[in-house]
Amino acid sequence: MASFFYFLRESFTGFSRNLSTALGSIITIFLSLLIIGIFMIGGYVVDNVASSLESEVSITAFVSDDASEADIDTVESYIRGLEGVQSVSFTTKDQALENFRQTSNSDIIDTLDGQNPLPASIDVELSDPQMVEQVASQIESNTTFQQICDEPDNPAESLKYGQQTVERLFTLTNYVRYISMALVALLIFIALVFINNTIRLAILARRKEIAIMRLVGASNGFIRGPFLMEGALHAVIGAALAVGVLELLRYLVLPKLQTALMFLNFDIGPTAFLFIYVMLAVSGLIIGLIGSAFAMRRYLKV
Amino acid sequence: MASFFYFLRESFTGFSRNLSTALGSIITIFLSLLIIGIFMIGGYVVDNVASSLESEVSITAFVSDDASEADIDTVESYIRGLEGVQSVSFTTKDQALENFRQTSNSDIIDTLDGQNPLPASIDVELSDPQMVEQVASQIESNTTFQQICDEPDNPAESLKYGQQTVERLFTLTNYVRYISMALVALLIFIALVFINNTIRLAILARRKEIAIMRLVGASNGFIRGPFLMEGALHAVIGAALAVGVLELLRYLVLPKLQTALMFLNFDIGPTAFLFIYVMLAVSGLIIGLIGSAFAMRRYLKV
Amino acid sequence: MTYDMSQGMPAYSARQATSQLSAALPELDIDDIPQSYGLPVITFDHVTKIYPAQPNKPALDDISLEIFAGEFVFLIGHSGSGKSTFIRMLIREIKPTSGTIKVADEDLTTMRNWRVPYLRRNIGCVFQDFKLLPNKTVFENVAFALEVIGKSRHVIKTQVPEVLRLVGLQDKLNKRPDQLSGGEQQRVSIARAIVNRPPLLICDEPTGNLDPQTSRGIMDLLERINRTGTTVLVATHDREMVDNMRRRVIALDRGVLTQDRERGVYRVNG
Amino acid sequence: MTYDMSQGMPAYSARQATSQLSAALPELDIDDIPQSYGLPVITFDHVTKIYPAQPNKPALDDISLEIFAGEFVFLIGHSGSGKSTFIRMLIREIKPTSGTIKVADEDLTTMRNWRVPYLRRNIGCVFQDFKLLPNKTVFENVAFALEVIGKSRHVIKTQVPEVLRLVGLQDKLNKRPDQLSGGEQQRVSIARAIVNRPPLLICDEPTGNLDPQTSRGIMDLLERINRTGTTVLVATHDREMVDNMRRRVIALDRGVLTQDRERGVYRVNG
Ligand SMILES: Nc1ncnc2c1ncn2[C@@H]1O[C@H](COP(=O)(O)OP(=O)(O)OP(=O)(O)O)[C@@H](O)[C@H]1O
Ligand SMILES: Nc1ncnc2c1ncn2[C@@H]1O[C@H](COP(=O)(O)OP(=O)(O)OP(=O)(O)O)[C@@H](O)[C@H]1O
Ligand SMILES: [Mg+2]
Ligand SMILES: [Mg+2]
Repeated sequence: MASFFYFLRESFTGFSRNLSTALGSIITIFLSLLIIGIFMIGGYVVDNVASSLESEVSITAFVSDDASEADIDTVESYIRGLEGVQSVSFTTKDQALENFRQTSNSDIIDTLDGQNPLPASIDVELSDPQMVEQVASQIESNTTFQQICDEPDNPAESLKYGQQTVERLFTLTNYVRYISMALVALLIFIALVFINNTIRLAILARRKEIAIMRLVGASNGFIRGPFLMEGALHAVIGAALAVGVLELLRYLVLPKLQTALMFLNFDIGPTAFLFIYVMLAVSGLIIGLIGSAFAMRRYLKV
Repeated sequence: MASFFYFLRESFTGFSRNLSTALGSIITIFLSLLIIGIFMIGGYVVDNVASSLESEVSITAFVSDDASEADIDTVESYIRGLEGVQSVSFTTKDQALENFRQTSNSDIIDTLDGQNPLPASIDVELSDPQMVEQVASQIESNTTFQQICDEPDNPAESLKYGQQTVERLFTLTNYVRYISMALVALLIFIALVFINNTIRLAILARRKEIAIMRLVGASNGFIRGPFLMEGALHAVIGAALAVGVLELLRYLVLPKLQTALMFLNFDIGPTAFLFIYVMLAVSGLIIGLIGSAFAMRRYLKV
Repeated sequence: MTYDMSQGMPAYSARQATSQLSAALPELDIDDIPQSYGLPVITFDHVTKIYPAQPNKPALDDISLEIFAGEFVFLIGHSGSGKSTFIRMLIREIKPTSGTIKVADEDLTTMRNWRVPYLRRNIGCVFQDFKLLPNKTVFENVAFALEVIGKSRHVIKTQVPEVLRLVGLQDKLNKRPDQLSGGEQQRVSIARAIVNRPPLLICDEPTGNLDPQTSRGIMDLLERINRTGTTVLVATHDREMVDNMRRRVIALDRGVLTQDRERGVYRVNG
Repeated sequence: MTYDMSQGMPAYSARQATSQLSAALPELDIDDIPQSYGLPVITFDHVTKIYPAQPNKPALDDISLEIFAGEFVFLIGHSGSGKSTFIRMLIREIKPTSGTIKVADEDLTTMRNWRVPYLRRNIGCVFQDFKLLPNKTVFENVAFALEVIGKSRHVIKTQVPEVLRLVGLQDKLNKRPDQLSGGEQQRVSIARAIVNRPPLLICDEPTGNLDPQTSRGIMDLLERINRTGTTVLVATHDREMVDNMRRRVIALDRGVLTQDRERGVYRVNG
């Protein structure tokens, strides 16, 4: 324990003596962690977007104009009981026309002369978008639904859930995830290389010092101590700086981005941020320690 | 000129003697340039997507069912003569219905019982999407068009070009551009800091050497020469490695990405790649040279 | 002579310094002047050292000798004759190409790497090129040798200034090596070597950068340390010193042992 | 004496070496033994140097003296008395705190920074700590002093081996400094200082790591170089050498000039 304090003291004095080297490695760690942090936040945003896209996957079950309310209620409660279903709602013919009018900008509605060709529908929101096919086939096999559905000859035709769209969406969001994961991994790797390089150079600059310590009878552990401490100190300072800048980004830049880019969801919870920060601190520390230890190895062969 | 060769020779021997330092700075430069390169390619992809979105901006001029072919031809050739117009085509009522059937997945068509409420239209593709409003108002003020348009009372109503969509699209693509530019700038800055750090540390490790050279009567230029040469050599090697990896990415990874992500346009021309590579080489060189020169300054105060 | 002792050489009376050091030095009585027939501390047995960079000219060639506990030995020889190589093998900075070296019955050629620091802590060594830590002050450089063996801060705070006073550097405690003259650096190196009272003291050219008067002071110090039972080996070119002190002299010439005699003088060839 | 000259000291006959060097040295005739009343090469005018790290004890205190072209001067003094400080000011490694220093009529205190390299090329300097480039071989270290002044590769290829032979290192051309003994490093430093035949040669402790025989050889060499008209200033602790050669001796004591006499001996206090 005494030597722990020796190491701590040494690393602080080493710090102030080799200020420019120290600054160099702190800046490297800081920037590396900053990039990683930004990309982790970016990853959360992509994830948000992907899951909001996925959550838009819903099933619409068209109901014939002359279905009785009782039957509709039966079907609705049946669907509500299915696994993977989040909520069920009913859209009347009028609402359907109104929705269509709003989402489509073609003039076709104007040409209908008061007719309403659109059927009423039961709208099913799914809690797990991946279960869409299963839920759809269960609805389809429900006998009451088969009676009240818009096209009784072929109940499957009355169920719309855009199989293709769903599949495309999944491949898309998965791809986006993979690419951003690959990018984050690449950046983490690059940051590791940078930090390792920096530490190696810093230790290279002090190889003579290390050699002298060894000649005076210092054991490898004793020599390694202050250097490891110094690496850890740099990592902690670098991580603190990175967290500070990320906090600034979080409170100053993210809100602006959010108002500007309404279609992206920058709403990342505080636990996510905490997770990111802890990750940064821990990985910075690990990188600093392992980097120092590794870089020193070749100067400690006795 | 003789000293140029001296510098070259020195930088090569310096290279082989300080192999691990040299490798460190080469790897740093290589990875920095690689990141910058990847982000420049990403920038091109984003740009492609943005401009393909923008190029989808077109004007549709609805024509009344009883317009004569001669009038339509007159209007078409008038529009063709307008500034900012790329091409003009005609969509008949049947084609319009077919298009609608394909793009809309609602059942509304089936309910029309053979009616076709959709008007025919003249479709105008724009060469400069930003001129959409100007072209639209010119079409609107054309007298022949005012006669044959779908709603003669209010010709403007017969012109569809989604003002809102256009504006949103522009803000979106501009935002994407700004953000990716900011990201690239940040990464370039970070790469600069890394490279500068690396060079600074490498020179720090040799500060004693520099001091001795000065004491023996070497002028600053003479000392700087080999170091600059060495910096340049590292930069060139790093840039070459980065270009090599980017070429690999270009021929091995991009095609796969393209087939996987159909909706993105990875079609970047060879001149664009050439531009990226030249940029990388030049910036690597500038960074290496300026970094070395800058890092050496404080050891050359006499 | 008007020379003020506190500048050129430490301000101590022989009596005073001896009593200070004796409290610190190995467990031999001061009056017990050692005899050469003690235990062998250093044994060289047909030791040859050939540097890879210079394969056809051995730096040391088939050296066999014994140095006994309590001896004071001079190692002389021309420039490049292998004196520093001899010393570097004793602290296992390098290993012999063939032959065996023993220090206090431990065979250095088979010694495990992790034991080397413990060997070095028992050998005080003054290096020809000083080998001071450039980022530490004089005090810290000397203290380092004590920190390494885990001495408490209290011990360090008392012993380091004392030993620095012995070599005449009491007013340079807080200077860094590059703020010292050559001779001052050399004396820091000497202080570091003796501060933890090693049973074996090896000095490579300890007075090469010192004026005759300071040299004599250092030599007196080494002699007194020797008188407390410490074995002392000094590689030197200082003819005056060797001739005056009349101790055992080992001479090397181009790696070959040419002379080894009690009460010798500075003469390289037998 | 069976000692082989080619090892300890260069294998040259005085005659031969002189003619080799003379071809290389400044334009004075060899027989023209210089007189002390030549032009002043070095002028110290009330020079004081106070290091910032040691503000209340001047390293040099109000030194005034002149050294003339062709002189051979010893600079002596205890360890820490300011000899190296004196020398470091001559090559403008440091500036005096007050007073003026002139070298060959150029005022070093007002000299522009960019001119300093040109000053240093006219001063051969043997540093107390050698200051060899660790990444270059012996040959390259010496060649560097010629490359710096723009000598052709042909000149370098002939002069460097010659000067290395003069200091007895003909078979160490391709070694790096850490593969040399202390004395060999010192001789590389000497070779580098004399290879470009500077009109002023300054040696800080040039024989501190050399045995008496090699020292004598180096001193003979310096004397011969001096005889060709080069002004030589040697800071040393080697009493034997100073006493034997009987040249002008300047003594410093704690930064104060205590003695300056023609044909002096090693004695610090006037
Ligand atoms: N950079 C410095 N900062 C502070 N003090 C210094 C510095 N360099 C030297 N000194 C001090 O100045 C004094 C003179 O030093 P100098 O190196 O000139 O002595 P010297 O005569 O060469 O001694 P030696 O014979 O031991 O080499 C010494 O006391 C030394 O501690
Ligand atoms: N690392 C090395 N590689 C190759 N040769 C070396 C190495 N170290 C020393 N030598 C050579 O071995 C010989 C003996 O060197 P050593 O340092 O032992 O001499 P020394 O007696 O200490 O000389 P000095 O009195 O000049 O210090 C020299 O010729 C030297 O050039
Ligand atoms: Mg030696
Ligand atoms: Mg000195």
